[in-house]
Amino acid sequence: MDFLNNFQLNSLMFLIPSLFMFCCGVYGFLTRRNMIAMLISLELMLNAVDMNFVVFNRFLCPAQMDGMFFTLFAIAIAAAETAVAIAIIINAYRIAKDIDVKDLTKMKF
Amino acid sequence: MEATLPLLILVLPLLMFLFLGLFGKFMSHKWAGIIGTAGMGVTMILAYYTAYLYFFSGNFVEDGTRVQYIVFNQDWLSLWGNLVIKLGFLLDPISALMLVVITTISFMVHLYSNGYMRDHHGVWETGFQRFYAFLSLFSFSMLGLVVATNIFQMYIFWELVGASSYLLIGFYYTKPSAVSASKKAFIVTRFADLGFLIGILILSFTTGTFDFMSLTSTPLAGVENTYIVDAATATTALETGAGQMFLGGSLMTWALVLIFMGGMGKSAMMPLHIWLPDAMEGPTPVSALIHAATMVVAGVYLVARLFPLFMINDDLGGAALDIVTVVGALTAFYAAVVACTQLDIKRVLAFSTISQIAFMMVSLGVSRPEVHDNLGYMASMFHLFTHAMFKALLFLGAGALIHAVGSNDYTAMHGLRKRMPITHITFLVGCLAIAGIIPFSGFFSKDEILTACFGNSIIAYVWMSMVAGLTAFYMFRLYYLIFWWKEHKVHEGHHAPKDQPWTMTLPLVILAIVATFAGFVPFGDLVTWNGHPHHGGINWMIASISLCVALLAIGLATIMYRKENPLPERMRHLFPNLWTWARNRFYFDELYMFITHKIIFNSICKPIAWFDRHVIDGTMDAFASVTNKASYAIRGLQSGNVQSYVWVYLIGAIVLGGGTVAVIFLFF
Amino acid sequence: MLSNILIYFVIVPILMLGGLALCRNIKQIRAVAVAGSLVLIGLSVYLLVEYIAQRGLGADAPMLFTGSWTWFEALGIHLAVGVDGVSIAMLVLTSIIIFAGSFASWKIDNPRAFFLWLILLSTGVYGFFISVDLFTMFMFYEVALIPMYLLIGVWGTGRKEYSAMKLTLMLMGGSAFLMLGLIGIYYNTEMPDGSHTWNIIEIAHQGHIDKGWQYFLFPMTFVGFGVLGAMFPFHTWSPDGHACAPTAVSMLHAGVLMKLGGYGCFRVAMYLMPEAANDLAWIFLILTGISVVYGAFSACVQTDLKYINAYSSVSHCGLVLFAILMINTTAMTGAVMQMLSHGLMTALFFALIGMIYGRTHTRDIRQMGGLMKIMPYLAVCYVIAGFASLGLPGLSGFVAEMTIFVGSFQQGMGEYLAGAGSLRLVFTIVACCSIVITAVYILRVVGKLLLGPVQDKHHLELTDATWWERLSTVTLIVSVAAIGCFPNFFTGLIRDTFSGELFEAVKLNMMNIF
Amino acid sequence: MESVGSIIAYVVVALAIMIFSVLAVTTRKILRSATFLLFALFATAAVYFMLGYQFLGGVQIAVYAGGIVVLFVFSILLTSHPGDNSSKLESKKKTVGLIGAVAMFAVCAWSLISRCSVIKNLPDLGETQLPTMKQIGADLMSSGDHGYLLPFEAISVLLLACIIGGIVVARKK
Repeated sequence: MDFLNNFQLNSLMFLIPSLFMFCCGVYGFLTRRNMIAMLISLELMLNAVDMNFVVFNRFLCPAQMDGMFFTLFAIAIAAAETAVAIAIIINAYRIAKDIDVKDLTKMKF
Repeated sequence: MEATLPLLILVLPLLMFLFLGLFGKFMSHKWAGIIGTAGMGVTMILAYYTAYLYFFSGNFVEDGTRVQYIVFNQDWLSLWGNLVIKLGFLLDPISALMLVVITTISFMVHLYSNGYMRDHHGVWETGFQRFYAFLSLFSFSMLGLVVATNIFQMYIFWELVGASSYLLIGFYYTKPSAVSASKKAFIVTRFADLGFLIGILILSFTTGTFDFMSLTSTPLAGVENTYIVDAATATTALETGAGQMFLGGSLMTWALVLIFMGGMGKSAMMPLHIWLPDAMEGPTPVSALIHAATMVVAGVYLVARLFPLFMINDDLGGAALDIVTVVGALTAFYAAVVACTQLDIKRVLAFSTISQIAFMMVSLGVSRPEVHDNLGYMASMFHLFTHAMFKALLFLGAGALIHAVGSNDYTAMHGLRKRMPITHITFLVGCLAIAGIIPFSGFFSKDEILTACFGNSIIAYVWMSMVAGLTAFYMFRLYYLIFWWKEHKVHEGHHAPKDQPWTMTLPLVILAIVATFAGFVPFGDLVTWNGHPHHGGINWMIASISLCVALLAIGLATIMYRKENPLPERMRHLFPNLWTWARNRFYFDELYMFITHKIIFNSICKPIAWFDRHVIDGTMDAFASVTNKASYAIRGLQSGNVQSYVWVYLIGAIVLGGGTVAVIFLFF
Repeated sequence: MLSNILIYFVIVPILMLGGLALCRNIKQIRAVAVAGSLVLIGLSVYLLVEYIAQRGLGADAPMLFTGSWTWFEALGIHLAVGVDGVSIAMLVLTSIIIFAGSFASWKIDNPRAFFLWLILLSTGVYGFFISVDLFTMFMFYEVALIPMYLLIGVWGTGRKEYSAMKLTLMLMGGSAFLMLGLIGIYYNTEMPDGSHTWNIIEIAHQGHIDKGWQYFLFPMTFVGFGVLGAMFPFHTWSPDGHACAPTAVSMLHAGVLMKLGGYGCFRVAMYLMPEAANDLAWIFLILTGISVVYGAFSACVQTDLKYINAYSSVSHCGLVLFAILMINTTAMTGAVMQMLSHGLMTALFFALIGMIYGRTHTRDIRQMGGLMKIMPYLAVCYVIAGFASLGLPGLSGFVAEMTIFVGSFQQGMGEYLAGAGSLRLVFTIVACCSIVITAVYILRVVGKLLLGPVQDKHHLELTDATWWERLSTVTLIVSVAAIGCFPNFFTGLIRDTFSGELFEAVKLNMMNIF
Repeated sequence: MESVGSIIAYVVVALAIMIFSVLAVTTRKILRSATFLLFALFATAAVYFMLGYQFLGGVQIAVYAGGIVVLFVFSILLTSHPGDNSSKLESKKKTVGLIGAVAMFAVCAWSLISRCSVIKNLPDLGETQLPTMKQIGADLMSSGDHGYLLPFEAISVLLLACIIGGIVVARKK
């Protein structure tokens, strides 16, 4: 049980899952075609980033709370962003009857 | 001397110009004519008075020397150190002489134009006021030119006379030939002025001054009244200028030759003479004033003005004076030959003018202190004076003929001696004067020129005597063709040619009287190169020879042209090529046409314009179109597909992030 | 800040902009434009008088009426103003041309927007001439450039979009060089206390730019300003731009804006980097020397009136830069005289061309002829402008050209005889030749356009100038004649700049060869 | 040394984060995807609790899990019919996406591991207390050092803008 006895939580242990989550988000964003699914992937990425803020705050300078506040605000902004994004998606759906990104390329050029 | 009087001489014509130019259209033709003539009359009287004071009051003679006197000299534009352009009034023998000549002829022309610028029914030419305004402008410029105290003032008025000449030649501006003639006159003289300008620049560089007096005296002494220095005590500035070699000549020689080039342009010396015959497109009074009596002698005046410099240059071994001589001699002969074959009466007179001016040039060119104490200089000025009178007379007479007949071509005239007696007599006086028949004025001045030539070299003398003979020949050819031969029939409904109204005949008569007696003016006492009176009577040996030559030539002309006969035709067939070439003025115009159109226009201007449009502009457009094409090419990246953007971003992030980490990892 | 008179040169146009916004009809718009430009003329004249008075009282600072207000502390950017004779001459020129331009655009479409942009442009021009802070100068420079795009693109004629784009892009390209150069100057100016400064006077006085950097920064700034000064081979915006621009814009652009180039070249490039200017002058001398002759030759074969005048501007503005590069008092004085002269006469030309075009609806000289008979007033004005352009004494062109030629020749010949190369001499003579070529193309136009028989019978019904057109042209002609008749007043004003203590110091730096 | 409980808790949470993330992006049913996202968010909240930021964890659950996911669910219901499967992904695209994600993971993980200095053990809090609600509230409203009044206000404006923007965008014309 040496391993257990010496077990210490270090920052890497939180950063790696968060990174994994982020990469899942990237994967999802790259492969999914449903816009809501893409948005979900986006939320995953954003969440991973939030987590990093908190982790760095906690591990590097626990006396301050800047990272935590960043996360706090990021959550608020994420909420706002999601709301607008979903409004846009619904609007796009009304127009195109579809929310597949492949079909929504009117804004190019 | 008070400055007001001379200042008025300059200002009055200028005011006339502004007044008639700005308000002319609000006044009647008649009044415009009267005001213009009266203004010029007052100017003439003032000029006479000034000249009288200068020559005869004795105030301007010191130790038996006539001094140069600066009446006023106002700074106009400061350039470089001492190089200040001043506007001033220099009174010396030649400027006083020119004042008289210019105002006299100008007044005559003003008076004459009152009659000339009307048709037979008394209807005024359109733009009559404008005509008088331009005449005043010209008088102003010409007066400013001759009284210049420095070479740059001279250049300023030089340009102004060019411009007023342009305006006057192009007076009938709806006539394309007049327009192109005026353009040609301006551009040719402008080209010559380029030489003049560069000459001034060199001269002012080497001497550090524009001022005539300083140029000819030690600048350091600053004495404004010393007249001239000997070549031996030439100023240091001049000597440096003379000593600096530049492209095979001293700077001094270059400067003088280039300045002379300006004179060549204005005085229509070969090969820059081509504008003068064409300038006859202007109204005849203008030809009389500008292209016979005053403006065209500006070149002679210029050389005379700078004569001390030319002389110093000659002493130092420069060739400037010799160039003047050669150019003058060639031009004199060329113009005389061409004059023998022309049909247009004004063109004959134009070539005759060129030839006579060349006489003056030669006279200046051969003038040396050792030859009768610079007799040539005096002779040249004398001839300038007499020539102005009799040539103006001839032109005004020609104007009267043209006005009466309605054509420039003398084949349309013939036998007018009975119909126009006054014109006939005065014209004959002019011809006799120019031919150099005693006692008419031309005899005296031409005799002195030939004496000066003789003193310099026998070749010059023979050559010029020959030209003098040719002069007599072609003038009498003209005379006979106009006034003798068989009269043309007057067609129904046409007016028979008759003498013109008094405004036109009076100037003729006055000028004829002057042309007859001007030779008796004691010129040697008044106008000499150094202000000392020059005493030397007529050289009877040379005088009689030239008289014989002139009489012979007149005799020949009488035989050939007194009546219609086949002799001229036969002569013509004797030298067919010569005749054709002379008739076509030795194809100078065609040569210039070739140079300007084919070479400059087609081979320089057009390629440059093409280059600009296609190469330079094309390069700029190419930049634009490359940018444009590139944008179109890469706009596919902006597909609108979010996922592809993310891909690009991701790859960029991986490469950048990975690269950064790798670099840090590997090197730090 | 408001106690400094110079500030009003920016404030008045801004007030005019506000006034325009309130206008309700074309009469009020005209009133604002005319009143404003009159105020500006008054201001410039007052400044001129005051300046001469102060100089007379012995003020010997290189710049008078200086003032400096912090704008952005962190980068040391100030709104720094100050004028010397050259700037005042330029301010007067600008005021006159704006005045004349307002009358020349009496009947423009959509006048409110037009005058808005025009006045914004003039704000930039005024600001540029009063600034002595490099950054502020650059900012005003850009303010002056941008409205040009809209003015040409919207109110122009012919290929206006193309020309507007070309003009703007090329000038912006110049600005890019210029900005690099200016920032480089800022960071390479070591003041005695180790700080940097944008202030021209301070840089010239105390700051010394490292010579190695000068070799880089001098071409940058010279080319940057040179593009606006229509230096060969960066001049091609000028013919197209001028040809397509509306009358007042052509006037202002050729008359004033191109002067920004020349002014900047000497005020920034030559003044601050004398050593590089001395060593690299030969490159630009060749280019500007080519400009002079090249523009003149090109003008000889054009058939569009505006093209002729635009190429003539290339030639004349080339002479400005050419004279600046001579680095001597006389030639540089001549350069400024040439700026004044060219500004006025080319504005006159463009005004007249606009008026003629407004009547005949063509600018092709082959389709017109004998206009002297139809519209004598305009024709006479055109002839006067032509004479000014070909350098007739009594009009401004002669004075400027002769000052330049005398100065350049003295410099060139001096260098040649001192064994320092014949480049300046040769190019001076080449430049002198332009007076002949100028005569050729001017008289060609006069002959074809104004004289001769009437080409087009429809033209016979055209009318002569209206009162506002007369006012516009008379203003310019009087100015041209005033410079031509009393040049010493103007050269005296300008010469201060080139013979003052500051310039002498700069010149000593340059004159190692002499 | 950590207690066994906390070790177990960590393992569970870490695994939950990874598993639910993978599931959220791989499942073909969109509603399930939202559900898995919800779980991943819960797991994240658990991390916050574990690290001692109770308030943040609460916010995470309330706003994210409670608010945002509900929004997702609504929009999914609005834009798709129940029982819809999203079309099967092309394997090529899947592979490429996978490669991208893995590359990203590799680079980031490598850079994390290679920079050992940032890997720290969980510091002992000792005397320093983790933020209390009171302190958070005070900081949010303070304008001094470590005060967040300005971003707070900015966020409020942003939210307002979002509300208006959402209405404008989604409104029926």
